[in-house]
Amino acid sequence: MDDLTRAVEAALFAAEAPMTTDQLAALLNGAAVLPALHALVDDYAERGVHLVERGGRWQFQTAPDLAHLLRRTREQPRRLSRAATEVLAIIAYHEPVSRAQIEAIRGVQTAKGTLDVLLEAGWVRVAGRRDVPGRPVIYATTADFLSHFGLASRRDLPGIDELRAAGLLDPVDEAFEALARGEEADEQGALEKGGESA
Amino acid sequence: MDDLTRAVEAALFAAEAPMTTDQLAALLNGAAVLPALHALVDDYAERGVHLVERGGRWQFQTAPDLAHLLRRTREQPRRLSRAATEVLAIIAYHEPVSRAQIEAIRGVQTAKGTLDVLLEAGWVRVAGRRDVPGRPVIYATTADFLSHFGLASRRDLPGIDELRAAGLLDPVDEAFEALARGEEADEQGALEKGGESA
Amino acid sequence: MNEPDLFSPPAAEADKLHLELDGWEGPLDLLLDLARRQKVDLRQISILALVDQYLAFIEAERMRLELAADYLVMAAWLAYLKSALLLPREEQPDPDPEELALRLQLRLQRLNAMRDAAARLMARDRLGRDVFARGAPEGLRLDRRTRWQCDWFGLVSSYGQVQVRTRPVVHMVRERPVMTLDSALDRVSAMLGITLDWMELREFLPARDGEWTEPRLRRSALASSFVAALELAKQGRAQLRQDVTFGPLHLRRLA
Repeated sequence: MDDLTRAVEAALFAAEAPMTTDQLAALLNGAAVLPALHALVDDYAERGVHLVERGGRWQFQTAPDLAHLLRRTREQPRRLSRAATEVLAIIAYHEPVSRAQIEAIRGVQTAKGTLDVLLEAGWVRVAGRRDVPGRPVIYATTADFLSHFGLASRRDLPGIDELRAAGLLDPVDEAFEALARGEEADEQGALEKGGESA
Repeated sequence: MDDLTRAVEAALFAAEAPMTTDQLAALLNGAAVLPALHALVDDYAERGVHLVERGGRWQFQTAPDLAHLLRRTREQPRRLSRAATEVLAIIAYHEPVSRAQIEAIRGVQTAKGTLDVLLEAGWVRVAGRRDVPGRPVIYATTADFLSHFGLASRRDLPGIDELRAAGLLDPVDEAFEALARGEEADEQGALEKGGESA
Repeated sequence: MNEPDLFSPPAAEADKLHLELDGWEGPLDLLLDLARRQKVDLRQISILALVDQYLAFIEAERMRLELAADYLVMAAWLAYLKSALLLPREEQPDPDPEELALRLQLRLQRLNAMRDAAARLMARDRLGRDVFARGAPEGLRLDRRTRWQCDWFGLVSSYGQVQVRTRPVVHMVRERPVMTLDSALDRVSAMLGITLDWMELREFLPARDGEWTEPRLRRSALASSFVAALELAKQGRAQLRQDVTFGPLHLRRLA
């Protein structure tokens, strides 16, 4: 590799932004850099790094076929908060349902973030708008929701009578205590207890 | 060039900081990256960009002989005071070393700012405390120090082997005892003429 | 001079010192600089000549500047060293001046070694000055995505809790037999009127028969009587006494 090509290679490597041939030439005492650029393009063609021209500016970049190696996604498991679980359950039992309805059923206001979490988890979707004044957004569960919870359909969710038989409608002190401690407020930020919708 | 080598090349190229072999392997699904690294070192040996190892971390950098072309566009790194360069050398050649040891060699107290400059530059770190009365803090150099000065490891410090062989990294007391015992009679021949051991 | 090799005349006497004291970091630094001017291996340096140079320099500078104390301390020590070195060998004091000279020489060698090492270090190809890392790395992106977790039971039981929480609830408060404070007050003050002796608080409670056998009612009576006793004491109508902590409480009429 000749010295000019080496210099062009080093200059582009160290550059903080893509460079035009004029900029390169100015750096390299007016040398004719184009042949060196073409030699480098060929040199790098089969490598993990390519030399490319974009709108008259030259830059190195990693080979597109390796992008998957350089962008990694790490999944972090995290438990759904109590508030989000309740909202999810209400949507599942009552869908399609508006936010105001959810709040009426829960007896507390629902923080914006709570629904966002469920949308992000892919368990809840926006199912349109209700045809009433204000046209509120209504929410429903997704196919992912069913598969995550091992349900063939929403009809597989236990009914009120079954819940009672299973003791799930007995008062749970813990639930009240958690509310009293403001656990939801911690998790959801601006959540206010005892909303006006009760 | 095989796919692993291409991937290692692309990863180091895209990385914002030097990478260890472990980090590379983690990125590339546990592949054995060392052969690929060595292949790349050879590949780039004659080019304008080199692949180098600094303190166990690998990085691409421009070839030193092209410095004159690239330097003009760059800000000079911070100039260190003579005191700071001496303190840095003492830490590098003697590490881990306490402030008192540094001062014993320099024969002068170390201004507070001198060590701070080196710590701030990221070249020196606190390496714990010595287990002697007063538990003095001890200092050592960092991986960034090796990167900055182009050292693969501390063994590459200029002249360190000669200094060690000549006893010049030993404290004065030790060197004096050794001379008094005549253990280093051969190496230190010239001193004997003036010493009391004659 | 019994060691002519070591204490040979300075090699570079010609070097006139026109130096600012600010240029040195302390006396050892100045000594090393003077030693380097002898242009010989530090191992063969003439300590005596070095001492002379240092003393001459300090003398000259003293006229011009306020010398820092450590320079003067070093000068005094070197003057002592010089005189000791010039003594005939058998008269040399303890510690041996040649040992002191050797130690000084060793220190100068060590400082010199580090000064050279620093210079060689700084002259290396330095990242950001001589060699350059990638200017605009694309970066290895690590996207963090949350995988939300919730199980069937959690879902269903939280729905149950919503139902429980929002279902209308009727609270029933059962009536409980109590002795009111008013009746306790009447009772205790009436009984205090009977005697001037100390009486234990429990003696003021109704006898154990009929409804007064009921433990909760007795507890209520005891509590009300206690509050009544406190009230009477406050009004200056009764006196309270308790001999030990948690012991029986006695009261009597205040005449």
